[in-house]
Amino acid sequence: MENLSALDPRGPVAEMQFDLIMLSTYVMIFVMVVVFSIYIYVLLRFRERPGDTHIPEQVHGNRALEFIWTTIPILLLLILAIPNVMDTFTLADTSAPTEGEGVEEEEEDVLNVEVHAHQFWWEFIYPDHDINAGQEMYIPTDTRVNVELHASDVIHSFWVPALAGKMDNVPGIENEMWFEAPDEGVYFGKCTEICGASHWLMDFKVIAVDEGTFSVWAENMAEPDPEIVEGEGEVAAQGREVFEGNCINCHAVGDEGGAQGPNMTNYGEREVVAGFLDYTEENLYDWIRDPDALKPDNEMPGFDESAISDDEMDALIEYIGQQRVLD
Amino acid sequence: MSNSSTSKKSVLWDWLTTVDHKKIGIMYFFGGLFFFTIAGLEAMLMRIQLMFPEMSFLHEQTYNEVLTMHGTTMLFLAAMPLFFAFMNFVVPLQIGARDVAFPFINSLGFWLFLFGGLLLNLSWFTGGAPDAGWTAYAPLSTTSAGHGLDYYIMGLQVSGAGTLMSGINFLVTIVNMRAPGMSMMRMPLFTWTTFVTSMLILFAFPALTVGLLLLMMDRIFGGAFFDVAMGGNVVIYQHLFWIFGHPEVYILILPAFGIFSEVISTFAKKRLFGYSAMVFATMIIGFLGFMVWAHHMFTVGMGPIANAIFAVATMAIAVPTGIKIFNWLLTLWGGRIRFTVANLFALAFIPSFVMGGVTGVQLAMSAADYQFHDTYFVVAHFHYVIIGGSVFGIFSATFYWWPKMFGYRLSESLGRWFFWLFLIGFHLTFFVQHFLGLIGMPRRVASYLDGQGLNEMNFISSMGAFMMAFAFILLVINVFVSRKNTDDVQDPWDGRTLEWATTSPVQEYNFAQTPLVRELDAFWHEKQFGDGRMKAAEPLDDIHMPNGSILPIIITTGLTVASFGVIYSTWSIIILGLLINFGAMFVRSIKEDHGYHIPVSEIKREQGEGK
Amino acid sequence: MSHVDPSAPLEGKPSKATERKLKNEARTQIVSFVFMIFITSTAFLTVASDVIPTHFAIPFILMLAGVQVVMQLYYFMHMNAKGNGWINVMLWSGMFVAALTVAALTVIIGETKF
Amino acid sequence: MADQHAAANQPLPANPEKATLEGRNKYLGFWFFLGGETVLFGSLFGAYLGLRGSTEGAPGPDELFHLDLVFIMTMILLTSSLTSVFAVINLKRGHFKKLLVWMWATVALGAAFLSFEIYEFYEYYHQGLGFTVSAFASSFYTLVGTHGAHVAFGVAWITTLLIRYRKSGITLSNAPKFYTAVLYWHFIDVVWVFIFTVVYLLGVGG
Repeated sequence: MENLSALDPRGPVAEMQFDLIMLSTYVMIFVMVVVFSIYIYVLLRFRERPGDTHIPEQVHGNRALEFIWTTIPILLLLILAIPNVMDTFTLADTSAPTEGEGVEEEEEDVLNVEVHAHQFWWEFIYPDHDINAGQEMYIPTDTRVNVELHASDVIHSFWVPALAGKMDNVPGIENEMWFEAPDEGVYFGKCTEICGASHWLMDFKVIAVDEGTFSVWAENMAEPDPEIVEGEGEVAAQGREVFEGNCINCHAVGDEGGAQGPNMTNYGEREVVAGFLDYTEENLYDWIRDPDALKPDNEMPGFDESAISDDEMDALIEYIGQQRVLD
Repeated sequence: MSNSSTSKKSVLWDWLTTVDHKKIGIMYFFGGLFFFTIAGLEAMLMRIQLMFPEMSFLHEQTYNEVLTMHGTTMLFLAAMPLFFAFMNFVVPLQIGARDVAFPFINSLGFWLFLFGGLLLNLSWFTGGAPDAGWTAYAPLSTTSAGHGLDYYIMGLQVSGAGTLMSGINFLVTIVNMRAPGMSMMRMPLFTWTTFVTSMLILFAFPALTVGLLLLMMDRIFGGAFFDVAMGGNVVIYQHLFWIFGHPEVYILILPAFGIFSEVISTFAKKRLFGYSAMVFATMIIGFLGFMVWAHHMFTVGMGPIANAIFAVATMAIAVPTGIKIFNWLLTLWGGRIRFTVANLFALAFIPSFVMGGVTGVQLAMSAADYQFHDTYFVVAHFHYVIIGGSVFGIFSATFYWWPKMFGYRLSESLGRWFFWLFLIGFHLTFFVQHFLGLIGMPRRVASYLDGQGLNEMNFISSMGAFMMAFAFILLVINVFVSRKNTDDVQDPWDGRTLEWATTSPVQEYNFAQTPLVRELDAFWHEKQFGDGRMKAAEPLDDIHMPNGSILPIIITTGLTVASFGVIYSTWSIIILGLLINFGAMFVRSIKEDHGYHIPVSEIKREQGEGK
Repeated sequence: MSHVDPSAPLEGKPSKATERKLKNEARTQIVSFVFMIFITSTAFLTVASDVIPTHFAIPFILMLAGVQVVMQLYYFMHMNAKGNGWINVMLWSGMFVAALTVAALTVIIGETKF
Repeated sequence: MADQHAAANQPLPANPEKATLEGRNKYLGFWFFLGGETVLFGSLFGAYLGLRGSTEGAPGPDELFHLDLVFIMTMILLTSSLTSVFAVINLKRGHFKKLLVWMWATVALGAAFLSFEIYEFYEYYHQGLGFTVSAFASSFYTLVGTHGAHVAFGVAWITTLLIRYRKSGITLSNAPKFYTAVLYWHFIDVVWVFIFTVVYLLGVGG
């Protein structure tokens, strides 16, 4: 799939890392060519031939050779070590954008996002915009994003291969990283630290949109249209009631509701349910009925028909589908 | 003092009580092979699950248990014991010793390994195996439900104690028990790597002991080491684990380096090129093994200075490793290379390991590692070094030393089939995994979604795994069908080192007279410049031998019972276990047992038969 | 053929030279002991008396501990005796690894970035 | 074999603990083991130092520690190191009775140390420092407790030796046992020196 590959970098950080990967690959291919050539020559030239009984000369060693194959690798490693050290410092520098290397923004152009990882979903808090978003991280293009990583239960790791290498979400410790997306698009992200049974399903998306769209998104996320929040139309209004009766303790729409589960303000715009299932009414239905069957060990309880009848479920799904902020 | 007349006891009792390093070596071999098979089956389960996207062959929870047990079993219970098998069997012979320094502790070490391993695997039947990966990072490991992680902690604690004892035993054996003339710089390279490996064990395992102890404190006694709410810090566990864990991977590779050095020089019919450089490189690798652990933690947030330092230190390891590779190539250069199965594995090791080594250098680059870390790229890398290095080393040693250990030669033709299938299967399985990692497949995932471009390579990888499994079956068959190849087993490869100067099977006292060592490759030297037999360093005399003992098993049983008590937090069982354990230790310490002597007459008779 | 019986009591006296050496040793041990008591008390007083500023006290008492350990190892445990080369290698290697561990666990556990 | 009993008593070698290969192996192996123990304690020290600030509202070092008590404990352990040194000197002299006396003195001092430590833990517990109350508490008890367990094991070990060999005289087989037990005892003392300094003195003064 597009935008999931570290080999197809879509931003300056991933590019920097891709360049390092390629540099090291070239150096390493050179090493392999040298070793393999000697190897193949030796095996062909010095194999035992039928009837050969000579005793080879018992050579002890050769100091000059030892010196050569100690020195040359050191030089090759220096070629890799120097850019690596420089990049390591560049990547760790989340203080403020530096001049050069395509990064020219002013400090106020930086977008700060706190990433909170949970078993098994992602929460994105935009402290400067008063936004709490679940599973999808909207960012404006061409803006440096400074990310602060947190974890609420076990260790997770935040990885968006096409934009930036990963950094761990460690409980009790605050990590930082940054990246930038010059192009609009959806960039796929995954958790890369084993975090329990549904580790493999802990996917998320970074969605880069143009500056204008982002400000619409940000405004509506912070203060969604009250009509939508209450549910437009009779069915949705009934859905809102179901939502208030069952969901709101953990899930918020706008600023109303708990934060144990992902924020649902823009749920209707999601492409997937639960981070990985195609957004269809059937999938949403299955998910609410029995989340554990789809994503083992996750925190969301199931709601059987005694809790939410099929009719109520239709209303709820209709209501959820209405929760959109971009149109 | 007991009598020398070895009254024939039952075979089973003999093996249960033996303190003979050769028998212990053989038990390590089969113990290791048993766990190797189990861990291999676990690998197959994983590859079946990953053959197609979104498979539900295994439940996610089961998958996590399988992956944890695969890693843990392979490293602690398969690879290390298999090396211990050869170390135990071969090292005393290579240095011309009658036995190891501590035969009793040697036996204790084996039983601790075995019981620890069985204890760990028992978790499958008691409600679920550990599921937090072989690294068992807190807090996933401290909060994991059920008792799986408790089994992990206690199983590794028990077998780790055995490993530490074995390490000390090898160290003292090599320092104190070398035959006259066997200076440190005349020791065969396998003995050298055993020595350095044992040093790594001595200094690495205590860190694991503490790491596991802290996990135990948190899980069982409510400690707060890794409980963030109580002020704990989860990174501490990662440091402790990797301060052990990185030397551990060198514990797994150095003995293989030793084996390849022996095999390559034997089958090239040449002295090892740059012997002293090889010894020096081994020591440097051992030293650097302790300096680089944090490269497993680049993404944990230590900061750029720490990352940069550990990155550069890690890269430095490529230098001594390169020295070794080139010295092996130059050993082959000008030689007369025979392609026996043992040597095929040694030769296949060179390119395979170089490929694992270069990805190691790539991983060492911290900035790029942010992309590699915890993806299938890493999985590919460490399988290239552990299979391409350690496992090839084990197979090479199996074919090389089999005649000495078991008195018959494994079939070369069947062995060749095994080799080629295994080699091709191995590269098929793991080469594609480099790319899987780079295009977005994290490691330790129970499955992957369709439509992300991961399907084809995962399928190829699984096919390769089937080939390896099939190849392994050929090895097992080989063990059974080759049993008639009992001719030419004393020195079938025109060996260079002292173990080939003994009879096959080796007498319980190894050497009737301690040999006098005059050169590196002592036996080769006598074959080239002497009469083909080792000179004796002492007159023929009675030989002192240690008595066997059942106590190691009793001590181990006690510890295992106590471990159960800990797992289920039951004080009565803990106390019962400790009583058995300390009781047996007490008996051991108050019972004077000075072994027995084999009289000259009997030795002469056996030597006569041996001719 | 006769073999040495390890359970037989050892008899007789050590040689004059050994006896002299042991006597000297006993004296050295007592002196070391007194010195160690002195060091420990100094460290104790450094902290207990509160007169010495902290930034000086910490390295000072750590140094005293170091001195005392070396005395234990070399005077009480005879690590410097002849033929103890490997023992020195192993013990100092152990201390080296222990020092690395302590440094890692106090410095790079993520709370402060370096 | 009958002739072995006839082979009567052996003359005293200069270093009876290293007079046989078995003895030399034991001596060397035990030292190597101590090298490993160094890492074990290093790791525990590291964990303690990493967590010692995390008292989380529960009592911390400066509120808890009675330096004078700990100072007495230190003196006891130091003295026991000296008594064990005298034991070794008498081992080499061939003075079996004195060896026993000094070893018993060592055991007694060790037991005294242990009782102080138990009292100390008891005190802290009643001042609100349970094992589970904070990361500091867990790491403190684990470090100091592991040392205490070593002392307890040493006391038990030496006592066993003393009872087992109460009448045997010094032999080639028990000399290395006494010697290694004394090495172990010194090592315990070495570790305590660090605990005294790093945990207690720095806890109060640092």
